[in-house]
Amino acid sequence: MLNYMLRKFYLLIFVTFGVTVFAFSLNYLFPGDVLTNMTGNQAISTELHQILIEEYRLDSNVVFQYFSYIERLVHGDWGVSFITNTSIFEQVFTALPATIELAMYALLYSFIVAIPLGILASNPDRPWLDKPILALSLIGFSMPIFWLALIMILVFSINLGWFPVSGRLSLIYDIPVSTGFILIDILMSEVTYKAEAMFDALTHLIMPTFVLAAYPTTVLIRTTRQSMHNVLDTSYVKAAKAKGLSDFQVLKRHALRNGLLPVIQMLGIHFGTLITLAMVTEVIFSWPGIGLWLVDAIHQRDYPAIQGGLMVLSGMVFVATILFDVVYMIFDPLARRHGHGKI
Amino acid sequence: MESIPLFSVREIKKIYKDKSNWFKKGRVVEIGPVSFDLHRGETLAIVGEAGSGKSTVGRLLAGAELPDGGKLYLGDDEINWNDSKFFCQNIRMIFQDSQKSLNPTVRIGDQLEQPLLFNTRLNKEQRLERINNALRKVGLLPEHAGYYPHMFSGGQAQRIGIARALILDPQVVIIDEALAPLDPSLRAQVINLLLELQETLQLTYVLISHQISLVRYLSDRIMIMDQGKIIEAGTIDDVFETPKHPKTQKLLKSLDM
Amino acid sequence: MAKIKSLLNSCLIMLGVSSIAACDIQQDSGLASKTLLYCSEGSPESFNPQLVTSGTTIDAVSQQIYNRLVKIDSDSGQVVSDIARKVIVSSDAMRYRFYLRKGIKFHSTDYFTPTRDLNSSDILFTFSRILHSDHPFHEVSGGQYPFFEGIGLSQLIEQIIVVDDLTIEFRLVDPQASFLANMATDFAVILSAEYGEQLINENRKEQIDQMPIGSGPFKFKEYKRDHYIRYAKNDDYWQPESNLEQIIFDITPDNSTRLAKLLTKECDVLGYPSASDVGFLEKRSDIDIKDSTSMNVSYWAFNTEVPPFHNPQVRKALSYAVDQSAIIDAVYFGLAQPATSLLPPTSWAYNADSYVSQYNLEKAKALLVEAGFPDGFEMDIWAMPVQRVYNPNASKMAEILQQSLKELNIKANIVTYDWGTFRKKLANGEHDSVLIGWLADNSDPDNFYRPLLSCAAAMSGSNRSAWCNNEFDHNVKRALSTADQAQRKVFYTNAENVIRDQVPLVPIAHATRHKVQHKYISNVNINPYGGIDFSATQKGKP
Amino acid sequence: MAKFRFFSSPSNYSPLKQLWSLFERNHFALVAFWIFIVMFILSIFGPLLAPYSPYEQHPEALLVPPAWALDGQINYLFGTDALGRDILSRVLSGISYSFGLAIIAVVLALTIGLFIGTLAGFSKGIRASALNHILDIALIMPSLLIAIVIVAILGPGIANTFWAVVLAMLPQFIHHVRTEVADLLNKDFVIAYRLDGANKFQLFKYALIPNLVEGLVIFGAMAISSAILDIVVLGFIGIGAQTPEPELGTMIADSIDVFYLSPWTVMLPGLLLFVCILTVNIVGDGLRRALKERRLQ
Repeated sequence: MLNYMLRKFYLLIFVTFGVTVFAFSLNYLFPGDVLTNMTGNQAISTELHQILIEEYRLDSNVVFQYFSYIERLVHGDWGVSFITNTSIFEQVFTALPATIELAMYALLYSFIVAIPLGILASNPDRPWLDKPILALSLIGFSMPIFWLALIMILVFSINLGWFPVSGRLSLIYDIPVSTGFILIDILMSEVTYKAEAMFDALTHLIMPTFVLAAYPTTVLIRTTRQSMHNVLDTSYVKAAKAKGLSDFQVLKRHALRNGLLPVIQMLGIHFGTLITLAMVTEVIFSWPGIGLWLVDAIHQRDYPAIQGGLMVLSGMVFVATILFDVVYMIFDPLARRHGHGKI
Repeated sequence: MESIPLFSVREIKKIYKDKSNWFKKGRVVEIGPVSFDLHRGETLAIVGEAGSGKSTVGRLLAGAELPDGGKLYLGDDEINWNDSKFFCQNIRMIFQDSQKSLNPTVRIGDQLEQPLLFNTRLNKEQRLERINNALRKVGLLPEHAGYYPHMFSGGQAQRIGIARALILDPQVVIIDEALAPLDPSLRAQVINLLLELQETLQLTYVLISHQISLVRYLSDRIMIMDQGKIIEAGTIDDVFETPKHPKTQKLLKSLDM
Repeated sequence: MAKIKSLLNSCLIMLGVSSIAACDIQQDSGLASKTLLYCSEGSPESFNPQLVTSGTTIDAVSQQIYNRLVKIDSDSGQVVSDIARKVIVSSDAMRYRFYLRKGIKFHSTDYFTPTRDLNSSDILFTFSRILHSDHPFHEVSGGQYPFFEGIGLSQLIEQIIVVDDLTIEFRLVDPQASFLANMATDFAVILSAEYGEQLINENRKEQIDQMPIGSGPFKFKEYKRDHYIRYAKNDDYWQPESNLEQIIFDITPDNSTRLAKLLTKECDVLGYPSASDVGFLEKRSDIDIKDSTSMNVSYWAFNTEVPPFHNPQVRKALSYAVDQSAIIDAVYFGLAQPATSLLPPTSWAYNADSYVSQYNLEKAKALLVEAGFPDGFEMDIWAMPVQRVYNPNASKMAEILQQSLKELNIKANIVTYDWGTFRKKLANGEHDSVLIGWLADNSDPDNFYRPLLSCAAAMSGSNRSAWCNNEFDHNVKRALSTADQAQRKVFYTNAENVIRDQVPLVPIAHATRHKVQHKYISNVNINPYGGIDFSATQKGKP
Repeated sequence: MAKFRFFSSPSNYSPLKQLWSLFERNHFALVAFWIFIVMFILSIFGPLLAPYSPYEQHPEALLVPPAWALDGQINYLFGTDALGRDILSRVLSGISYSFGLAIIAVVLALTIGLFIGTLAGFSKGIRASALNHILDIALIMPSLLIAIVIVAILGPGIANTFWAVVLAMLPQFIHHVRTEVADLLNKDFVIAYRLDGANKFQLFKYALIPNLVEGLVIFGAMAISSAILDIVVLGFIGIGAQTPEPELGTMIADSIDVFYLSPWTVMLPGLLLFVCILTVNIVGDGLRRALKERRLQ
């Protein structure tokens, strides 16, 4: 186990190294002046130019440049945006919680919906349930997310007027930001209209959550179904049944834990996709997360911002994937032996 | 018997290392050294328990793996380990599981043709001729050339394995447990086929097996391995009558039961 | 409370089980009915209208935070009093004396608390900043005052004299007919001198344009770029105070999202409805839509400093490629008039008999051959990324132009950036040609000519063609110093002829401006010459 | 498995034919397969069938509803968009952009992946483990994110989108091929080939390729849907194909402005897109299932 953890730790370091090298090299890959891309300062005077070159160690070789880059990263000096001239570090970490919040609710939602459906579909006593559920999941899997979002907006916002179409809280409510997670912020705030704001935030959440959850839900349904099938086929489950346990007991005592293991693994594999889809969802629902921010930055060729955003996004995906993997290993000792360097 | 052996093996060995890491030191396993001489038309059996290294020796002899030392002679010529052409034209191997040794996506005929393509300059008709001959030799029909491997039964597949080994007219054939997976009636058929072929083509066999009864029936000489080393060697009669090593005695006893 | 909680719970459950359920309850907090949500189309560049020309900034800032000396009555178009209770103009139109109202207070906020009422020194401070390059605030935020430079204010004003605490006099070098009208524009807002001093002491001068202090009906509370502006009611307003507790500018650049927000009541009033949606909105019973003629023009300006556009013949050729009727159909959905000159037909200086149909590809081809471009060339069309009353969809307009230019073998690339970058690069003259427009700040025709095409405007950057023509400048100047309207019209017609001959820009259309709001909103005041005014707005039950 | 079958045993077919006959039994998949073929043909000849040029504007016919609507016109079967461009023509070209390009991208990525992956599968030691690490990292990144990164570097445009999609898919193909090759290299029949005297190229050609192709086709079929999605999403968020190119995602983004007024401008391209992705997914799924079934036999 220790060996395993060490291996993951080593991997994490390697990944961190990879991501920072990548982000650093973006300074060179992006069009334009390297120094401008690094600092975000678009009007560098000649005197300042010299000072900056020394400060950023552009006069020495790439390795030194890289280390000075890392030093600045650690100190939170990520340069400033071309467009707003404000600190990228600050912007990124204001936007990030909104994305994580959305992704988490979507995951939660897909768990609640997909796992029962997956178990139902795998139930050999009700074979007629399998096909419709599978078909549903295939349709959900094939639905371009932005199209789904547009249809939902048309039906539920425009025609029925049930849900708002953008943002995560009506601007009427002025909630001070403390954690960046809107529901927690509302609970922690001391305003008179807490309940109202909470309700408003929830109505804002419903559609983006549903749209984003479509993909993980369909994937989860299939994974759950498949792994339940596999587990129900094992001899220990058959033995348990032979002992006279009811279906529900079998499910509870034997099948569920083992059947859900691959689900955890699946989450790790699909977490990255979830985050990218969250970006698209954010764009459509104007959800003020990192995705919307990054897409704006790309539109505006705001290279320092793109660089910071990509680094944080990919870093987050990596760390989350490794974490899911570790969790999976903790629950499944058998898998530990095979985890050579794989993430 | 002729004075110059056809096939001589001198001190070949193979060293395996377990992967080591920060917490574990690697374990080193040495197979060999193994030496022996074989005359044309003779059969040598290499016998041992599972894990005794007999299969490794077989694979080394067939050129499937490179040894960490030792030499190989065919007649007077020393064989270069890296000369795969020489190997496949003179020393061939019949695999334990013939079904697995056949490419599942390619027709039998094509698979038999490929060694010819790689090693000879025969034209299409000549190749076809050779393939049909080989198939007939092992008791199959030329029509079988158009079949895919999965359409054959185990015994038939084994025959194809033999045909494939023989298609390049080798001098030495290494038979790696090739008879074990067959059921008894089939096994008898294949054994008879092998003996017949040895007779007509003057083949030299190295038989790797753990089935003592089979070994006694087929071989002229025997070599017994344990934990990578040869513990006893000699003619069949000598070894079977007066086994010296306790392991050999045990092995032979197990046969009697 | 308990009711809301139980509803909340049920909503949470619904969130979990299925999202296809409505939580349609009426909220009974006072806040929602006292908050006006205005969906605007872009972020303001600054919170000081003196520094800008863009309608977005004017809409967002001018009427909410500030007052002017005088203002334009949106109904009559006449100049009426604001901070100045009366104005006395000398008979030679060279001295303007303003008598200020008593007891006008600047905003008190977390960052500034005024100790005195508004007086003449504030007026002096405001205009000195623009006029004098040695003023401590002149260079702050770039030192550019495009509107005032465009009308040549610094050459015009000889002196500003503080007569007493509540009286101030402007002395001009030349008589100018449009001076009062200019002082009434949304650019001529009054800043607080006391706030300026405080910022000098704190050494945070640039804050004056970012965290504004004015005397208007609302005070600045919070701004998140590309996101929202939050204003709170000014409790000390010197005029009847607003019914609203706060106004929020919800910055929504995307047309369709803005419309969707209107329909879901996420905004009460819509800034610039897409022309395509007007027909759709007219059918809705819960929405009020009013159109008003507006003093505006959209045009295609060529950067006359960049070859081949320095050649008037090329410019003229391109002007024949503008299919006005196609553009008006596709971009304005018919809600515009084709432009024949910079001036809209509603202006008194408009010359009606100058109309000629422009679209003629044969002529264009011939002119191009003459100019030495029989095989065409490659060019950029910059399309502004925001919707404006004068141009609801510049990209679409660009696509139509692209199509016609293809016939002339000209490969046109459509270029667009976000609004901030777009304007910055435009001011740097990085464009070949640009689709943009102008919304007049006052009713005087001068407001179309000088800011858009004068040499002074070429320097300050609001002249997108970087075009400087002496004959044109001369005519415009003469028109300005003449009081007689008939004579002025002659000069403007002359100026218009120069434009037609040289084609620094091609006027495309005059759009109808629309105001869209929910029926429960009343008294939103949209000035035909500029900003939107919420001071008297009332919100009923949504 | 001595199962009783009352139809002629498909076990006498070649492996590919066997796969097909198993696939054929899945009617859904079969229908999807034919739709896929139709789409494929349309993506080649679609622009030729289009009644108008996808860029041609008809100022006299703006936002005409589809022909089946009350006030639709028969000469604009799917209606027109806000610039009076015929949606049918645009959608037909859109198939070649979004669907055809995705297929080309997948085929290209597969080919490159096949070669790099095979080389990687042959290599051992430090080089292999370095490659493994890089691949592991690249594999975590979802392809869309990689594509976004690449477009961010290269700048928007359909050509850049194409390369971004190719590059973004490459790691998974290399990984797939590499594991398959490493797997195959340990198989008896590959050793048999070596003993037959095959050199590396012959090994690749006769032993590996025939055994890789099937897996690659199925893997590729699954990848097409994500390639389509990548292209379309990039177009939709405005960093892929640019207007006025008739790429489906760009088209939808373009028409959002008139979405409430004339929903067909968004719905029809979206529906087509959905059908494209759905058929690809069903075909891929069907193939995968057939393969699984064949392995069980």
